[in-house]
Amino acid sequence: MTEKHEHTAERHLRKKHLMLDPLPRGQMNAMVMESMHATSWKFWVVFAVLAAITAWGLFYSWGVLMLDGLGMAGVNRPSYWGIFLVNTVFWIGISHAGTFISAILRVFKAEFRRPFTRAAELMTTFGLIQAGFSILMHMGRVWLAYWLLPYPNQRQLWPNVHSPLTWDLLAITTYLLASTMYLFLPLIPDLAMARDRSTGWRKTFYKILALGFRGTEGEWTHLRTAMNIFAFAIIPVMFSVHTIVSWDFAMATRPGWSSTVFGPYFVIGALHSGMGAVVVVLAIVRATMKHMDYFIRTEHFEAIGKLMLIISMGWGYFFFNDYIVQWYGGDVWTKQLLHWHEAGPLGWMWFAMLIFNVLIPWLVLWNRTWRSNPWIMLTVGLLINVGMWLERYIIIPISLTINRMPFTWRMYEPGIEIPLGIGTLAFFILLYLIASRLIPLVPVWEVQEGQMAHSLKKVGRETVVTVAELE
Amino acid sequence: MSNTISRRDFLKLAGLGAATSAVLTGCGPAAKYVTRQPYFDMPEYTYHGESTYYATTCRECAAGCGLIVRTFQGRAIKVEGNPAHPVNRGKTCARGQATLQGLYNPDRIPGPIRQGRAGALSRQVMTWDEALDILAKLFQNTPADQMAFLLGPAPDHLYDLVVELAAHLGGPAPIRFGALSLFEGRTTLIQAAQELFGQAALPFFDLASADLVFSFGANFLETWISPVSYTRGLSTMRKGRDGRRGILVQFEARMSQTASVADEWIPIRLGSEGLVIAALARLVAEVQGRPADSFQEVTPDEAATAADIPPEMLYHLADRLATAARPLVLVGGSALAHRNGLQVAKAALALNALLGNVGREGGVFLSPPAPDGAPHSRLASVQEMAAFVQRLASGTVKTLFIHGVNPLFELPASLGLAEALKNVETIVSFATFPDETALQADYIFPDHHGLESFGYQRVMAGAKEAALSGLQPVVSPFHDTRATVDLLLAALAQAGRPLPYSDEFAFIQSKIRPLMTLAGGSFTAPEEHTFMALFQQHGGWWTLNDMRQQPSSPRGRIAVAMAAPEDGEFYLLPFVSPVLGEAGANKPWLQETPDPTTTVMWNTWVEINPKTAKKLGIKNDEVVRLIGPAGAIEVPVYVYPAIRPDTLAVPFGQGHTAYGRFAAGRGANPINLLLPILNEAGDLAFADVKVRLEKTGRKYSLSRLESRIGVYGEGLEEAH
Amino acid sequence: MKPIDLSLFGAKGAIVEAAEGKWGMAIDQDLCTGCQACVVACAMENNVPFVGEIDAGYGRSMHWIRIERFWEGEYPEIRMTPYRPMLCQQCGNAPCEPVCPAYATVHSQSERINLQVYNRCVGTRYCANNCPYQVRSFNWRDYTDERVNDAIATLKNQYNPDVTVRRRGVMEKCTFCIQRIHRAQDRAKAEGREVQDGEFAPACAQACPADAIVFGRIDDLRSRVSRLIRQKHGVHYLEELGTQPRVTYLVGGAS
Amino acid sequence: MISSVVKWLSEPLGRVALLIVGLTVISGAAWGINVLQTTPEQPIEFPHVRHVSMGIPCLYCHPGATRGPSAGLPSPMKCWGCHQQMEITKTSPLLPPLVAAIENGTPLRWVPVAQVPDFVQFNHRPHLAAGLNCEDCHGNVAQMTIYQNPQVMNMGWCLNCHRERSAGNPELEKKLLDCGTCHY
Amino acid sequence: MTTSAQTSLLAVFSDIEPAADAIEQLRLLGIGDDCMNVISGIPVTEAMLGRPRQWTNVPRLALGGAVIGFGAGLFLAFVAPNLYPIVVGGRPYASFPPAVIILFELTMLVMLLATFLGVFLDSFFPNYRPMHYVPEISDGKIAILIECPPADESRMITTLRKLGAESVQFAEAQHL
Repeated sequence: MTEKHEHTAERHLRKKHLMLDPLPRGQMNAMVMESMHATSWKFWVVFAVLAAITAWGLFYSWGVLMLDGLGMAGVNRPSYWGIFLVNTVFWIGISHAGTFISAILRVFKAEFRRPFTRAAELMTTFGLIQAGFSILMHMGRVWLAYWLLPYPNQRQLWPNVHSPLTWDLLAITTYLLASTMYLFLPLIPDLAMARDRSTGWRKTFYKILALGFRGTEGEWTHLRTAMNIFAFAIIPVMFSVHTIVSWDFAMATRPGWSSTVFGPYFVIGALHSGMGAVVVVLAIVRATMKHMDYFIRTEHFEAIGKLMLIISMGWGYFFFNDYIVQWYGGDVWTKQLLHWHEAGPLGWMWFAMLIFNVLIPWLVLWNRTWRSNPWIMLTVGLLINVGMWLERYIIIPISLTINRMPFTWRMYEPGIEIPLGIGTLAFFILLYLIASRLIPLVPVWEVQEGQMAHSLKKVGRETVVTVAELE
Repeated sequence: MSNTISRRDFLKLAGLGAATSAVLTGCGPAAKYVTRQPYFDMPEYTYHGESTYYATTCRECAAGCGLIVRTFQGRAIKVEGNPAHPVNRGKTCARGQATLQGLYNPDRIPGPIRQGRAGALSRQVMTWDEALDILAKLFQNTPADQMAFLLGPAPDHLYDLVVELAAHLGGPAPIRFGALSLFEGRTTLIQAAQELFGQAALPFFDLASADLVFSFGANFLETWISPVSYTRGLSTMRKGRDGRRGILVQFEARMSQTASVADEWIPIRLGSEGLVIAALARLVAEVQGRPADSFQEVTPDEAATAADIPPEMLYHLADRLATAARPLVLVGGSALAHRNGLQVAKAALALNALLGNVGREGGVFLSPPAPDGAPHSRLASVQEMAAFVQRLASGTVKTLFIHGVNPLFELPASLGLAEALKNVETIVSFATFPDETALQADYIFPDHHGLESFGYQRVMAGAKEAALSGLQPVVSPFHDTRATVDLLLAALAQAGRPLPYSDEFAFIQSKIRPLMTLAGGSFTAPEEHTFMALFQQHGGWWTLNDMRQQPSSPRGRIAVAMAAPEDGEFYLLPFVSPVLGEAGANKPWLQETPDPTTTVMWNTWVEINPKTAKKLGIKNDEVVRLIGPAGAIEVPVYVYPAIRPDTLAVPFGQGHTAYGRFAAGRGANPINLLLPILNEAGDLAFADVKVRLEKTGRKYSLSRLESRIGVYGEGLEEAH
Repeated sequence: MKPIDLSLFGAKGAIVEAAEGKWGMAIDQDLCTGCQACVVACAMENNVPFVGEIDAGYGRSMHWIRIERFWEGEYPEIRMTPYRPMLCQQCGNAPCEPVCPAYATVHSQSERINLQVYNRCVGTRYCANNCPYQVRSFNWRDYTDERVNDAIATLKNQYNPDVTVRRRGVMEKCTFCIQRIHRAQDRAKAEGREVQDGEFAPACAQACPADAIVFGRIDDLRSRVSRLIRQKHGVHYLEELGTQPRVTYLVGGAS
Repeated sequence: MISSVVKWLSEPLGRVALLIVGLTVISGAAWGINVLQTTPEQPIEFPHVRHVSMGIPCLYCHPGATRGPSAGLPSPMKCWGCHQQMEITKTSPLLPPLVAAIENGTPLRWVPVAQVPDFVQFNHRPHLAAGLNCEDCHGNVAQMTIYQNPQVMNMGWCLNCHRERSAGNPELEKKLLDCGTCHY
Repeated sequence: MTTSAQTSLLAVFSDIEPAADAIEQLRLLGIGDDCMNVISGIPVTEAMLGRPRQWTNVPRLALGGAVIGFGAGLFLAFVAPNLYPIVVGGRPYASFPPAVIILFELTMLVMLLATFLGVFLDSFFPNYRPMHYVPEISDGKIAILIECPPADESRMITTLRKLGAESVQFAEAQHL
């Protein structure tokens, strides 16, 4: 009886936890390789559609925008910034998830991270690319964007170190490079694995990318050390990026923007949308790619769900913190702005933001069964992303309507931003699609390492999971 | 484009070449490289990269403001006011500033055209020799009494020549018309002065020295008679004398730009102006303890009821008027545009007389005479225009020459001009722009733009000094145009009936010559060439002392009553757009300059009181149909918080069907709502109209500079 | 011991520079009649393009100076606030300047006004966002390109050669007619004298029929403008933001 | 496929192909730069050297430099002032365009060479007033036939001179290094 | 380290335990630690195998990068603004608060770049020359690469087999 019970408990644990359900490495390798190779006609249909949307929405529309000027977009006086900046902040926010999962969770040795660090890091890099596109689209004369880089030139001019945009440029560049490198380092062993198992052009491709990695002691040591340095160093970089993004707003002398709490408020908002996006990606990857249900299990959704709940609470806290200070301050313009947020023609956005970002996560995520369900998590993740996009929309074009010159107050109506925004989204998914066929989405060696470290232990009558600290 | 070198050496300017656009500099099309075509011979007084300044006179309206135009390598760059000029003292209005957009307007008529009354500008270009032949034949073959000239308010030298020409040929005198004079009530004012003081001159209201001004309907800061001069007057008044700031009280059914600047705006009902003036006069007389015979029949309470203001207000206003040191009552515009407009004007002048300010500083004068002694030519009233249209319709006019006016746009359609023109055998237009009337001509022989022309303009009102303002070309003609005076002289010579002038310049010289002998002028010169040169250099000739005429003591009876228009829902108040005037619609920058009170750009609107709009369930930007006695127009609504609930107001200036790409097909023309109902002086009673309003269910978003949410103080709701 | 202020490291002349002005303007709102002459004069002088009905109605008009007015009350107790010409205030401590990453809007140290260097502008529009007066206008389209706006083909003949014509994607704003400042100074220097008070004026002040706009040296106590701005009823709008505007509005009339 | 191309490139023939492509690109770039730098074709191949050697001062033909922004290019009438009295006018193979211009009353379309972009508000007068000579910026024109810029006239070039001339004079530094001095 | 006279053997083990045992035995057989190399599909620490600690330059390079980045930051924040002093908004040409941000970002940027490059430098990446390798390693096997004199070959092979090696082969350098 007890034995049987124990056995069930153990089986249950093994079924639930990837780390307790090891497969031989070779088999896992084969599964991951197969997930990359198994490409049905549906994939190509989706690929073609996305490629078409990207070509039209992103590149063609951008060409039009550059040729005809920003009048094609909906920006005007006083909403000089519009959806381009909304999208920039949104994509940078999304990109925070990757670092959060692979760096913070790595530092704190949260074992559930192992199978999906790569998927999250890819989001970081691809999200930052979209953010970069979005901010370049926003520029009136994008062909001169290189003037913002610090390099010696005959004009003898350097970028203005007082401008939050210069800080932004430095921070985003740092973050993009760092997160790309951080994506690449743990990928090297997996590329070597893929190299050993491919033929034809893929072999060449992996061979070049794997750089000749074999897995010697020295290589592993250098890699591990570097990854450790990255894991610790990229966390402050990540925080700095979104803080600086928030300073683009907080440094301005505008009602509603000039807020000291904007830094952490933006960071937590970024994590909020990032985690939402991770969940969406995981649910889709799990449902569409072969063998992924082995690697990505309900435990992962459950764990991320918990994180999302905490982050949602944190977001609510910071939102309220920002709100009440502004509300209490009694500045006449800020009062008008808050009134405009809630009771203006786009007041529904404000309420939708609160419902999506706070109400729905709080209602759903407390329940273990619900948050273990990928489809429920997918929905919540999507809603959170919508909510966070609306938050940025409220902060940028809606808040820009109200300034200290009431004679200029005017609503913002998006124009070519919409195809361009759709284009960035399509390009993001497209990049992900391509990556899913070229890059092992699951870091197999990390999973194997985790499986080695996990074992079951009996404490009294109960079977519990133990983890050995291998490093 | 023309490479013709002008006649006089000092005007030998470069033709205009094509632009070299800068490549990828980011800031091109390079302004300074617009003209790269070099000089053949460098004109005297011109240096590379340096500007040359020419004095001339603004021809955007008939006020005659002096301009100094900055030119640069043969192009006019900027219009500035002539600081010495008595009318504007270095200042300009928005329309004057935008003259250059007329000069370089893309829709100018490029050369003589066989128009053939086509609906659009014909492409049948002809040569000037052919044009001359046609004109000469017309002069030869048309009996003088079957020839008619219709001229605009500017320029005066052309008018003088045509007067001589008509006399020379033995035909009727030319007729002059301008929409502004229609809206100003000019004829009525002159008539009132004639009846009251016995002198047919335009009253001159000395705003600058007054300390309390009651203004009835006169939009003197916008387009009325001489707006720059009156604005200067208001400014001086406001700055105050002995530290006492003058007060302006405006009586108008709608808050016009002038009313918005006023210290008080009193929204009296349209048509009650005469009663209010009379009641004020009676009360003032009572306060001063003098008899006010003319005004005994008016009871202040009745007047207040008619005007829809509290009676106490009237008493209080009268009190202030009676006790003010230098009160002034100003009347014009919509106050005179009633059937009893002449009586209103007379009442106002009489009230001034009662206040003892006629001929006194800060009071009412009569405008200075022209320095050359020529009588000021009066523009035709609508009555005279109606008679003229009758003449055209009867077919007795075989040849009609039109210059400087666009009557098809400026006159109410109900006058039947369009039909009447069909009975004219040949119409020759000298229009610079393809306006509605020009398109109905058989030939267009375009005149130069004002900045390319010689000429002069008599300053009728707006300056204390008697002034003859001079025009000279500041650039060589941009298109293949020809001065109408030159053309007429040449045609007469070819027709074998020459006038004794070799060309336009000689004609002008002959007219300027008498000034040389006058004393007290702004300059003197011993011989003619120097005098002419100085005349052009100074931008005209004017006396240095005050030449305003003292009116004699008033006489005659005044009987005012409430003007009563026929039935309709709302009073209609058409007003001239302060920015566009009557002919600014083809200048893109004027189109984009916001109306001062509503900030609307590029269109026509109808102003409706918020309460009325709410009652009718009409919102901003809803297109409504206004149905007047003579027609209907469709215009978007502007809910205007400062208009009487029983009144609708529509600006005049848009609604062109031609007149270039910026004007055509834009907005609506309220003048077409009106029947030719006149006041006793023959001016159009345009404010004696009631209209009905119908919803169309369509919307048209008016372009406004102002915010739709931010200008009504606290609260963010869309205004009312 | 000297206190250390890290935030003012290397401050040198910059702080003093902000406090002192050179050119300034007084706008008497009591005299302003809202006639828009300044608006058109400015556009003519500075090659400001027109944008057409739709763009103008969508807040894209390029006026460097706009005349604001507000409403108070309801009919019949309705009152229009005095017309308020709003143009670049040439702040001593301009919020638009530090936020530009490209140094495209900087403070002129010789003229003490706020410069916009068109050719350096990359169009981030941060300055316009950060301008509390909302007086910067952006070239949303190629309004000055005759391929876009065919009317320019002839209208460009009136372009002022002293002012750069801007293309799409560039921010612009009132310059206090710096080309006129330079011209006057250059002429005065050639003649070996100082620029006289009232010798020149920006296009708006020159045109203003009501004489409501007065321009001159505010560091010269005898100049007309500095006498005007020392009057009691002079205000600086949004002064509380520490912008140190160089445009003083005279509110409420002389007496 | 890719690997075979890469492999082919490492073979002798492939290397030759690489070399050819590289040379084409470099020579194309060189040609482009050369085109940008060469003097444009002028209506008359004007020998500056001849005129300067006769002792004609620069300001005789380019008098605007002392007065205002632009030095100016001479009009045909100015040339004719001297040339109508000279025998060479009839004989020189260079001069028929001038004679034609005079006869037809058409201007000579000189192509400006020493140009700054539209957004640079350059003014000759203050430079001359500050004691600069023409050759300080325009090089030794006495040695040139058709004028050529002796250096690239870019912002760094302007700034270096402005820096040198204002060094040690804070007031002048403010003026000469101010963005608003040239850009507005 | 190796001479051409020596031959290379590649012994593949399926797990850490036998590999560690083998290393111990080989050491007893007189093979120095520097004649052995472990190639594995997962990071197996030196301690697990009883191998001496590996030397890595990555932290030092990172530090060097940080210093360079900090220097670049100092230049950008304090030197560059004084090269062409421009007043914006009444602020000093250079001041500390923005400098903090610039210093931080540039320090981090160059440090992380240096770390990344450090991996390349220390590991001789990229390296596409033929190397001793068997693809099974990425299936989780642990391979020991032994350099030994040709004379010891056969003894080695038997010993390794005895110690649980799945296969022992003469390692031929091959294209990966």
